[in-house]
Amino acid sequence: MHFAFTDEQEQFRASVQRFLRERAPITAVRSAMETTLGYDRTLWRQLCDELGLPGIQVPEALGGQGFGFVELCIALEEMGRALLCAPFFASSVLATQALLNGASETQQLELLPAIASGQRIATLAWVESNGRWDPGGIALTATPVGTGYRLDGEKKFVLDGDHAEVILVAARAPGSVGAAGLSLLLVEAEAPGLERHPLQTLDPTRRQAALRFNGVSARLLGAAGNAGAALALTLDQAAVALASEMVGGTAALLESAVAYAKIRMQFGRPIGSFQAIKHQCAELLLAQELTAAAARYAAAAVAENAPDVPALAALAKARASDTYLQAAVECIQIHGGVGFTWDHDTHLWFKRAKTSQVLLGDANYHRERYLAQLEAGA
Amino acid sequence: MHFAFTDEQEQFRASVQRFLRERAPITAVRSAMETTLGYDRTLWRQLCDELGLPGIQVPEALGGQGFGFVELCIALEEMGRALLCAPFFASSVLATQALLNGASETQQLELLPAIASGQRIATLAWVESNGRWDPGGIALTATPVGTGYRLDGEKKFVLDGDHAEVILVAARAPGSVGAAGLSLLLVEAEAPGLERHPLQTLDPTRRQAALRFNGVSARLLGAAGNAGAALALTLDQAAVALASEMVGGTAALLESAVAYAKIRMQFGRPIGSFQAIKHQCAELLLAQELTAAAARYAAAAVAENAPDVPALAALAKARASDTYLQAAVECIQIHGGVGFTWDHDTHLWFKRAKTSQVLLGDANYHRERYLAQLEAGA
Amino acid sequence: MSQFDDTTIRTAVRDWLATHWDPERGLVAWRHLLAESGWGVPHWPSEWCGRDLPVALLPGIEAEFDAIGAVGVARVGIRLLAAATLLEHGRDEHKARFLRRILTGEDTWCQLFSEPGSGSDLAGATTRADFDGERWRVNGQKLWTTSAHHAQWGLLLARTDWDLPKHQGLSYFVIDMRQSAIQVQPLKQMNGYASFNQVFFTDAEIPAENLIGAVGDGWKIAMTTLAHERRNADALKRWGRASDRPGRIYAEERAEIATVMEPYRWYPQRAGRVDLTFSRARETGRIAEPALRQELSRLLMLAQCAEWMAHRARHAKALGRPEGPEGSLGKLAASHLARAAAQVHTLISGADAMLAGPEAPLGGLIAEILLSVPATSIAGGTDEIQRNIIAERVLDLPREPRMDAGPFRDVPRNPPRAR
Amino acid sequence: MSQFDDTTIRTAVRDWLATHWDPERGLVAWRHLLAESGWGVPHWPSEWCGRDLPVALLPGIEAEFDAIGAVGVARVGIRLLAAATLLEHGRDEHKARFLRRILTGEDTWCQLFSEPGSGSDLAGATTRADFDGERWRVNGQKLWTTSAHHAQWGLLLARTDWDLPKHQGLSYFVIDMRQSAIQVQPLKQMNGYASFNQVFFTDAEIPAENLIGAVGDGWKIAMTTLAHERRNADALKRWGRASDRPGRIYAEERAEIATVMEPYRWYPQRAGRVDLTFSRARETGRIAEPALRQELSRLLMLAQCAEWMAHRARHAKALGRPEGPEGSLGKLAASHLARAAAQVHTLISGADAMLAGPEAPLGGLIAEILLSVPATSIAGGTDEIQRNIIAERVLDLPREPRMDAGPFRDVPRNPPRAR
Repeated sequence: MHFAFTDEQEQFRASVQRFLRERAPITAVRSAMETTLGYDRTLWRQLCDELGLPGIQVPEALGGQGFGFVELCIALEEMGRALLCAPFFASSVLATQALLNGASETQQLELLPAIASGQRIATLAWVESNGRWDPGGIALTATPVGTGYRLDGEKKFVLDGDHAEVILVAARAPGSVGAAGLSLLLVEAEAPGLERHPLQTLDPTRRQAALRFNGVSARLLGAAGNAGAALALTLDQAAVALASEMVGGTAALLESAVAYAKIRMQFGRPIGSFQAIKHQCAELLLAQELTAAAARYAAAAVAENAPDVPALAALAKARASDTYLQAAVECIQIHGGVGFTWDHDTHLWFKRAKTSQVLLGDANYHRERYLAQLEAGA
Repeated sequence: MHFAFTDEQEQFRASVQRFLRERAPITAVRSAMETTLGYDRTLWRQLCDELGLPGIQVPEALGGQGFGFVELCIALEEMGRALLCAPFFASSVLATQALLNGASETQQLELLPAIASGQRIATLAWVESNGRWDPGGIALTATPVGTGYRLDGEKKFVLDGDHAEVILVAARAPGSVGAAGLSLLLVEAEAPGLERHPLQTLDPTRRQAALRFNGVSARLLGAAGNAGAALALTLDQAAVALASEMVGGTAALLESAVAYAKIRMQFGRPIGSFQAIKHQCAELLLAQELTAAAARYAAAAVAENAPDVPALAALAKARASDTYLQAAVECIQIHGGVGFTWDHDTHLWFKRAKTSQVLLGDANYHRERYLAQLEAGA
Repeated sequence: MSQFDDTTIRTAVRDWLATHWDPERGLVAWRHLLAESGWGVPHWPSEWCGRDLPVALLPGIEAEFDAIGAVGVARVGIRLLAAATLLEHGRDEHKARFLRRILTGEDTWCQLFSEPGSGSDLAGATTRADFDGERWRVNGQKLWTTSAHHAQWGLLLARTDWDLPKHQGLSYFVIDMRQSAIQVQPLKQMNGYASFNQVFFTDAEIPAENLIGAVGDGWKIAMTTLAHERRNADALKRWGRASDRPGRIYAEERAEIATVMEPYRWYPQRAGRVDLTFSRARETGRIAEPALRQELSRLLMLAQCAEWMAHRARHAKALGRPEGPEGSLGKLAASHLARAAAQVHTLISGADAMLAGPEAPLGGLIAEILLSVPATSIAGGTDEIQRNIIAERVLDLPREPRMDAGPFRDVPRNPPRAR
Repeated sequence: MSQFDDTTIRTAVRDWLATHWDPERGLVAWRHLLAESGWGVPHWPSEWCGRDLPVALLPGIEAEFDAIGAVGVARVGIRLLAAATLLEHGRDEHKARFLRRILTGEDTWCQLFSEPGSGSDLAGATTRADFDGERWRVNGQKLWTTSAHHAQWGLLLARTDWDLPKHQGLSYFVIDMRQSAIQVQPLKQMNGYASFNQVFFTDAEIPAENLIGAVGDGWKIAMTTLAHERRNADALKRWGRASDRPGRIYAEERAEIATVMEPYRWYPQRAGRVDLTFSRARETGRIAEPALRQELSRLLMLAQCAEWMAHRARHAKALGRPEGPEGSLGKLAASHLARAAAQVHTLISGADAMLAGPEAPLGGLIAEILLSVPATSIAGGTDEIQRNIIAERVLDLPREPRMDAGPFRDVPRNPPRAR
């Protein structure tokens, strides 16, 4: 397991960072989040054509860049730092990993190239109104009809679910319970009986939708009733990916707080010379270093298919949930009144932090999971 | 419900404080804690004869001072502040309240005067090796034998149990479970079959003992099998009393930390001029004010037999567990290296704080109880 | 018995109300009557719309008003701070000119103290007022100014001497907000509300007679205003209780209250809405989750303690004991509560915490809480400032070395912000 | 290939050991051999018991020693800091006089830096050394001096000029601890151990030649010592691994290690013993308690992250990148860990947490943890100092205004403590 990035990885990070700084500054984020679509198609095409990011971890044979999960997470750190407003997480993390984990080779060959090239936007719909993040909470049913399936039920909190063109749906065989009987199915965006309803989100930079399935025709991916493990793995990988994005967001907040503390004068001194501010920043840096170490170790574990990915994913996400929010709260606090204004940018990261805190499960959920994993392994 | 002490109560507090400052300074505590008996008999007699403290809340008809529970708690705050090393809590809180709550009037008339005058030291034995603070954890059995009872089993963490002359024992009818079937019984210290074994405690100022009952003869107090409610009430009252003592201890630690921060010079400034220290002290004062408010409100509720005593006791004890320990940890921290030395006094309060944190149940236990009470009441 | 006897006074006011009260009268006209009679602010001096009565008699008088639903003088907003400040520091001509129209509600006021460059450090204000021999000319920028867009008058703290230490170089003015040299811009917050304004001054004018106190008295007088602001913070919770009775005067009062209260609509959410946590936890079934139970219990305990602490402080004050430290302690406790409540609301809402708007939990109220709570530890003095106050004024810990003691001209400070 | 080739060197040391190693030899005699041959400290200069070899070759050489169980030079305790300091700042006569007896273990050393009045502020030392024309006379008091009761030599930081700013008025000496003008008293800690000493100087003498560096260089030289102390802190965990093989030399080494390691016996408990929490939680059945589960999980995550952070820092260093902030960050993380571990141990132990001694949980080990953890956030630089270091040196936040910049004579400081 490696503990520091290679020079090649650092160069890759620098190129992503440069790209995002130039093409997706926070002013661009503000414009994009206020559009109907929710992101900037031109920027998305540049992201695909110039950096090939949407398929970075996808094998070249499947139309991707053939890099690993670690590189994906490096890109996500930078996207988190820049607060990128795009369907990357839905399409290139959730849907892509679900296909890599759960679809047959033929299906991957058919579906992934368009997603990896960024041509088609995909998403994964698994959570429902009950808000349960674990696959056991799925109630939507997939009933066999001829060679296909019929989906009945609803999904909620579907990232970019209002505009994604490919929707992967986690469903269960009627009568099944828990992790058994789950299947992964493909639904086209225009399928009859599918109602998509955008949700108003706290974080305007990450769209979500509620989906209603009224006898929607769907195509099975992988083996029927056997998607439980693939789905669980996908969610663990997604948790690591999200934690990486959150580490990047935390870095942006910490930098912003420290930079302001250096120049803001009160009582004839920069406020950063007061221990109250100094020590808060020092503790925040510590929290961030610890969490970054966790996210990076977990990313390497995913890349190596390590057996402790579930524990490491829980650890990284739990820490990131706490640390990102801490950074957001304290960055506002250090900025004082101006940090609470709309025109100041901190609230945009705050809203992402608040949402990321619960997305894929909050810290309590993952702490419980982590300990259960340790118990199972001990 | 009152929110501030009356002038009379403040005068009473002042007199107890003056007495303890003069007769039981910390040097006296250090001497007493190193004796075999564990306290200073002369001081105890003065406490009884000059202030009548041991029976302060006991009605005059039963040999006490006839003050209320609020006055008891004021005295306990001062004892906590002075770190009094004496069997007061065991005898005048636990045993006295158990008798007031659970013994018949005749039994009270017979037993309380000697205890209220401080002539005889009593204690209450209810916890066992399983460490459960709730009466449901009691396993020791009381089997009827003629007009009396035979006790078989063990008790642990019995305050001053190695030297108390009167031992009140909570026992259960063979075969009973939970809060049902519990009785309160009286055992004389010299009863055959009773083995008393002093425990080595973290806090040298509060003795504890393990007791083994091998067919010990005991006398029933109150009604047989009906002591569950009286015992529960006694433990709630004891929790409020202990919280009061802890509030006093916290005050002593806070004063000590603040006083040192004012005079200790580092880098050409008193350390109390650094925000790191200042803000720590400010937060500690806040925690203390909040906890003191809880303890005092709860004491008044006990005095008035309010129905929400269980909830208030849980609240006061949970807050006191956290606040006292916070004060102890931070008082050491602010004193730096010297605060970690044996010759410095802070560790004596630290050890009391650490012990009080779990005595009668830790904060988690009482937080759970509090919420359960709210649910039951809502 | 003297005329100050409670019963006598209550009879007097009851008689007066019986003669004069009429819910179909216009609000302003009625309040002019109140001002003339002295019954609107009976504890004020009799030459300034009052009756020289002791404050202790106010509750009885108010009870008489309440009994028949009689409307009182304009009691909401910054105008009260203006009145208190003018009563204490204004000259007779100021009182004659401003007080009555404050009571009638004809004038609204705003407070021009905070600046982009001076938040915690209010005395570091750099908005300047220069006397040109005839009038004062004001240049600079103020911030966080509630109601500036509809106020007639502003209470302005401005620097009049740059060579004195910072607290000594400030003066206090009443400024006419209705001049083109003053521009008011709303300031949107992260929770979507725009409760405050930025105010820009470009050679705005103040006649010489609008200086309050002497040149250089600004800081001292501003402290009077702020003391009343703190005192009134509690009262805010009771504001806005407009009567729903029929009658012209009630309709007018409701409109007045709606205007003045508009900026404060989100304040309950800012405090974290602890009151909603227990019921929400039960309704959602989340109360069964052990980790949430601990957090919820801790929060409810803290809320209960904070309430007792406040009661205890008030009770001690009622017993005539010194006020004590409860101001900053209470404010700091409120900060802890708000943050902990936001966390508990998040835990309770789970995935739903990601939503806002009508489909979100409680129609978006939870989202509003999450986005409003960060203001609690900043507005009205940051947590850091509260901890300093507690440490220095309650615990008597030594102050930090001052870096801003010399002439203000030489004190390092923030550059002016680009507009 | 040159003589610095790893294989060549390993062959050379293997041959030398084959000829000279004998486990029945006396420890000191063997180490004299090592010192003469240069194989004990091969990276030291060849004129001072070394062989001028690059540090990179050390692991290979150590592996040869380990392979046959050959004992090395005295590697534990303050003497290593003394050696490192003397090598860098000592004159040849100092090196000749002290280095060899450090390596052989004949001399033990102690470090006399901290004082009752200067803890965090080490440069505020007030122990004075005055030159009487012939020798230095030392008066004052030092604190937290490990091994002072058996050390031959002390590394002393003392003030030699009171008119210079504090960092410039200090000088660095080697002082002979075996003189009656020095009194050593053990200092008992709250956990019952007495690992440190207080050292009192009453006209203690130092010959002129025992000044290290120039007068006024004390602070700079002390920084060298402390840098090595920090570097060796990690090594402490590996110290004391005495071999249990039979043979006279092993017995002597075991005795040496026991003496030097004695003060550090409670250090593992000071760190909170996270390693015991999970197993204890399972054994006691408390792992079923939901509130504990959260705390335990949080703790184990923190411990895991702290380990990774340390790994990552070491790995980056190995790749030749700058050392970075890990020193103070790691120390601060250790503080958080220790405190959280003490809390978890308390929750796990429940009522048993009130006990100490043989009948207490783990034979009193848990009690020892609870009473030792408070030292973690103080010893070796308080948490507050670590946060300052991180803020100022890593985040580059501005320093606080200094109140101790002038002549030390005028700097406010603590009065001398009564003995």
